[in-house]
Amino acid sequence: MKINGNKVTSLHDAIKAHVKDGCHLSIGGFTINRNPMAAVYEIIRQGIRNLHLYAHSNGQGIDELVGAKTASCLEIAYGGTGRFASTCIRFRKAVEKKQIKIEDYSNYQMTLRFLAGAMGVPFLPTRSSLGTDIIKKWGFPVEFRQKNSRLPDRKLVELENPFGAWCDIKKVVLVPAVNPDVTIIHVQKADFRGNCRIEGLTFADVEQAKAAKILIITCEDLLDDDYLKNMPDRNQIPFIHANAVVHVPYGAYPTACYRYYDYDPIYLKAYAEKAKDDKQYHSYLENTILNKKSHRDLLDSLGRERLEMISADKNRGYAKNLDRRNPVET
Amino acid sequence: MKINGNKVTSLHDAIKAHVKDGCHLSIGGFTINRNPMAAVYEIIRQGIRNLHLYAHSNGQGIDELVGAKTASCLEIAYGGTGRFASTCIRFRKAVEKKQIKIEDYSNYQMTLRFLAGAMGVPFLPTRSSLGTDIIKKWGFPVEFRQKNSRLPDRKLVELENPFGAWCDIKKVVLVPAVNPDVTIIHVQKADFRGNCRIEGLTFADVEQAKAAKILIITCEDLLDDDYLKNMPDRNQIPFIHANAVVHVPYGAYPTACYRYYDYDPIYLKAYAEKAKDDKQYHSYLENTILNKKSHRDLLDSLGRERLEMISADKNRGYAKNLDRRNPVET
Amino acid sequence: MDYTLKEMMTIVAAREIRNSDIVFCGTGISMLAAMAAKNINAPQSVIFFETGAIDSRLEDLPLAVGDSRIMYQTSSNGGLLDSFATMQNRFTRKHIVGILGAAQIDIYGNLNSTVIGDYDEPEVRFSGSGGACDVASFVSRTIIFMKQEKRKFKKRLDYLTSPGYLNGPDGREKAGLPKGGPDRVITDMGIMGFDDHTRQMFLKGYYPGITPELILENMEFKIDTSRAKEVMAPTPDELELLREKCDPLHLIL
Amino acid sequence: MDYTLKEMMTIVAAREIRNSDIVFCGTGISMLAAMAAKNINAPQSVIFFETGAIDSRLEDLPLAVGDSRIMYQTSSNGGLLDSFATMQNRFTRKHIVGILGAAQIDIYGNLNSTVIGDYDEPEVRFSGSGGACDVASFVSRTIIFMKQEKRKFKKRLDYLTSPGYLNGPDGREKAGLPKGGPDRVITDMGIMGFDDHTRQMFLKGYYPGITPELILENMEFKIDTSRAKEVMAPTPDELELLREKCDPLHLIL
Repeated sequence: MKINGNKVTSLHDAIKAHVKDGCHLSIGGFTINRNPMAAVYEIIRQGIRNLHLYAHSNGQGIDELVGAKTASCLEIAYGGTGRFASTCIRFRKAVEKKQIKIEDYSNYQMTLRFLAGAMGVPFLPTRSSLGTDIIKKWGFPVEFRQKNSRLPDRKLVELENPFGAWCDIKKVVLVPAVNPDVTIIHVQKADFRGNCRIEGLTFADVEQAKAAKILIITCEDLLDDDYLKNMPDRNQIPFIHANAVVHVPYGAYPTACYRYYDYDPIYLKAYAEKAKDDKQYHSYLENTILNKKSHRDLLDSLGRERLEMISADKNRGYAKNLDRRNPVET
Repeated sequence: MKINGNKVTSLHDAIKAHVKDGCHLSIGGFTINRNPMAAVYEIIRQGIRNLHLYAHSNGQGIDELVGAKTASCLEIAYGGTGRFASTCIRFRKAVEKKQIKIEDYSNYQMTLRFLAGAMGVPFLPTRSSLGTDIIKKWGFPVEFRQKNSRLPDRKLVELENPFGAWCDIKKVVLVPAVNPDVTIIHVQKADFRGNCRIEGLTFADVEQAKAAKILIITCEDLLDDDYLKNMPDRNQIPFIHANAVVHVPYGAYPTACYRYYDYDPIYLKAYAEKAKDDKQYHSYLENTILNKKSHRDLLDSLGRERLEMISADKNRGYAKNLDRRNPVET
Repeated sequence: MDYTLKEMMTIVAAREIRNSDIVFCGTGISMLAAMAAKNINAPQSVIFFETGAIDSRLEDLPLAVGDSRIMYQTSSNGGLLDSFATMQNRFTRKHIVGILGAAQIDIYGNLNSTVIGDYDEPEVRFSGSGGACDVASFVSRTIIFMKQEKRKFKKRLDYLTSPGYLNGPDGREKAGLPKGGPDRVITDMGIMGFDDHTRQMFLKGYYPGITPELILENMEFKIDTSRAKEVMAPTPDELELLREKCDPLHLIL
Repeated sequence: MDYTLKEMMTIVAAREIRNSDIVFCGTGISMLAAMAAKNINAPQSVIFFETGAIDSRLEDLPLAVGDSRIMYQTSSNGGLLDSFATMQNRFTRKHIVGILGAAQIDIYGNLNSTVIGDYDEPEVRFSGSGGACDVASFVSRTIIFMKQEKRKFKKRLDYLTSPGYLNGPDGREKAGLPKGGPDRVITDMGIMGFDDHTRQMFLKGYYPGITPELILENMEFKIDTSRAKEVMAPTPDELELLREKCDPLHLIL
């Protein structure tokens, strides 16, 4: 975090300055919505390695980070993108081939872990997962945890209710806090100092943002310092948490950004198809990501019609007439 | 809670149906803002007794409930109304004369207790109050707690961090959940089913609302079932928590309601003065509250000019030119 | 009458939803079943998503629980914390029915959606819990969609992701979980319930053209079939509403 | 130069606030000190309230931390959970300075704002902690306003509401509290600091016309006065900005 001042920078510089090899990283969004994809692609382009990723159900963003071999560890609740890939393909391959270390939690547990980090407490309690293998089976063995000062010694801890049977609850599971080195989120509106307004569901972005040491914000609209203050009830993240603000229109593409654009079913379907075949996937990585200089460059290569196709209805916030039946890349 | 249907009722009927003698009650608002005062006065009029009150810093509402002898127990963080009474007068007298049992917590602890109730966990952790008398001194002795199944056996519990020194934290304080029988909040906008939109700060209203078995909502504007759904990002409490919705314009008076009206400095100052003297206070109780049939009746007796005086500027949300220097009742 | 097995499954699930239910949906057929209930037999039921949308209008079928289509005209747009708290909350959780799917299920309705094979040396990796473990832990009843296959109805799960009745009638209580658990399993052949006493799965119904024997052949463990009756085929009304109101573009059907 | 003691206290506190500070304010003089700092010496400082308002514009002086005036043109309007989390958060807490008042203080800067007399048989009951215990527990430094009276500077508190250094240099660490603690005590006679090693209060400055002896006479415990210097009186500029920009209506002054 950084308190005051103008924090606007370029995406290249924001990633270069803050996302280092071995960094503990979380990204915002959920499955096919508001993933900070421009930042994900920039991380891939800069060849960053050995990331330790924290995810609930980020979906597309995490699968691309894993596919491009930027990550060595992953703590996650769900590796899928809904109907496009009920299990993300590159994620599945990486886990099956043991190219990545994985630790499983549930969505609520991951969200509580971010909340604990944001609140400044070492853990939070829940009743979720009692009696399951999420408690019993650890992806990161205890020795691995003990050797790594950035990890808690235990995955989860069961605790008898110290208030007796208060609330008719005998036992809870404690989930350890997460404080990522860096969180990257993509929001609809931000100002120069880093005040953020998210439209539609916030997912766990607010908790992820406040739990992090460094917060990078990419935004559709970059506004001057008074605009958002005129309606502060709608701003979820105050500037005191922000380190870098980057203006990236379509920064969530190919995932959706409520009120701005929908997900691109053609891109997501094509990605899921290519991901199944290593050769095709590497050609995707080469041609669609690495050979592009920037997100703008990637968008330009798709053509304006693709972006018009996913443009959101003002009223509904998504593209009402988007053809999602059998999307085919042309 | 009650799931569906039209929940609109009268204030008299809502209080009659849900706020019983001995009931565990929490009210929304903070010091001199958005206290559900119409409901507080209705509780006093109906002569309800032995309430067990949960408060953070509700201020005016709690002081009036305590002054009118509706309550026998009070769990609270702060009994004050800012510059009008740095310690609320009737609250102070009741505690000094031991007319009420009191248990002290901090504001964050009370808020976490409501949050724990809303989340369905028996406790939440914090670092607040370690080493203080808030932990050491119990207002409710252990025997009193053990005899009362509605109270946890312990006020607070210290716990060594079960994740070692994770987050560089050795110890936390666990605060027990609160699930009031009834929470009453006053909001700017609600619909027939009980969706709520709070404008300005939410204080702890959302947590108090969701922690309760029964939620009574009083509102400035009662809207039809589609209006609030057009801008759901701004609605904090969905209808599934609501039991009764009551349309009470000026329902927070004499406390403020952001964007609608300011607090009434004349009323609050006069109240603080009268509260100091038992005789004057009882005449206030008789004439201003008990002899009035309803909140409308109380407002009418003040006259239209008083309400115009505190009418909020559209832009600022409070009465910019309100004279707050030396308010005198005329 | 012509209908697909997917249509049958969707309608059988929808029939289990009541007007007083708050329905937690995942992606795919579970979402479609919730929409079908709302359009056919339970117009007052409330559709709700783990991502934080309560009472979504769902003018168009979403393709994921993070789809912007679920954010339109809800009662409140929050985040994951809000929705899971609503499921864990002692008052609201009683009204919530969760609809889940999984890769494996056992006789007590425990679910695996994590791995096939050893956890450390997985043969097949699936998506993982997502919110499924949370929902199965918290809410008062769940409806589970499964394909009727031997490799899916397992004597022993490779990984227990989401709790059913765990290992018997007092399994949940012993583990510290709230009351609740699986209520129905809906497959492409029939529908199962759970015995009030043993908490073991039993066959409640089989679809027209299917026999209890065929169902048993497609399970690794044996269940009681003595209470099974033929399930009513979808009515023309049900089918029409499902096809025209819920998924006119055949995104899932 | 004419100025009141309240003006002096406000300006002495304001001078302690830096541009990089996030300032937690309570009601009354603490709020006025934060406004004075912002208008005089620390225009970049951020004013913030426990009720959930961050970076309030404060066009008009609020009369309570729940006053609607603090909600106008903030960076974000949240609730109590947001603001206390910001104080407890390991990254943000380091930037926060809390301004507090109390009924009693001891040599380690511990505060009582709950009762005089026995807790169970109170002679005088005060408001209680409010957010004071939370702030004093969490943030990196606090500034405390006190009246210079013997009954307020106590050898032993009747009730320890808000932690200072507890019972010595390692008091906070032993209790499990984060680093932090009282930085300054500002009275109507002078300003105190806390020794880096002993964590005991010492006299840092006395106001023009006041002597260290007079201050000691108005305290129950003795403090080191060897480092004390006369505090600079408010400058005409400071006074003008305080009077005209912060409290033109004399609501607090």
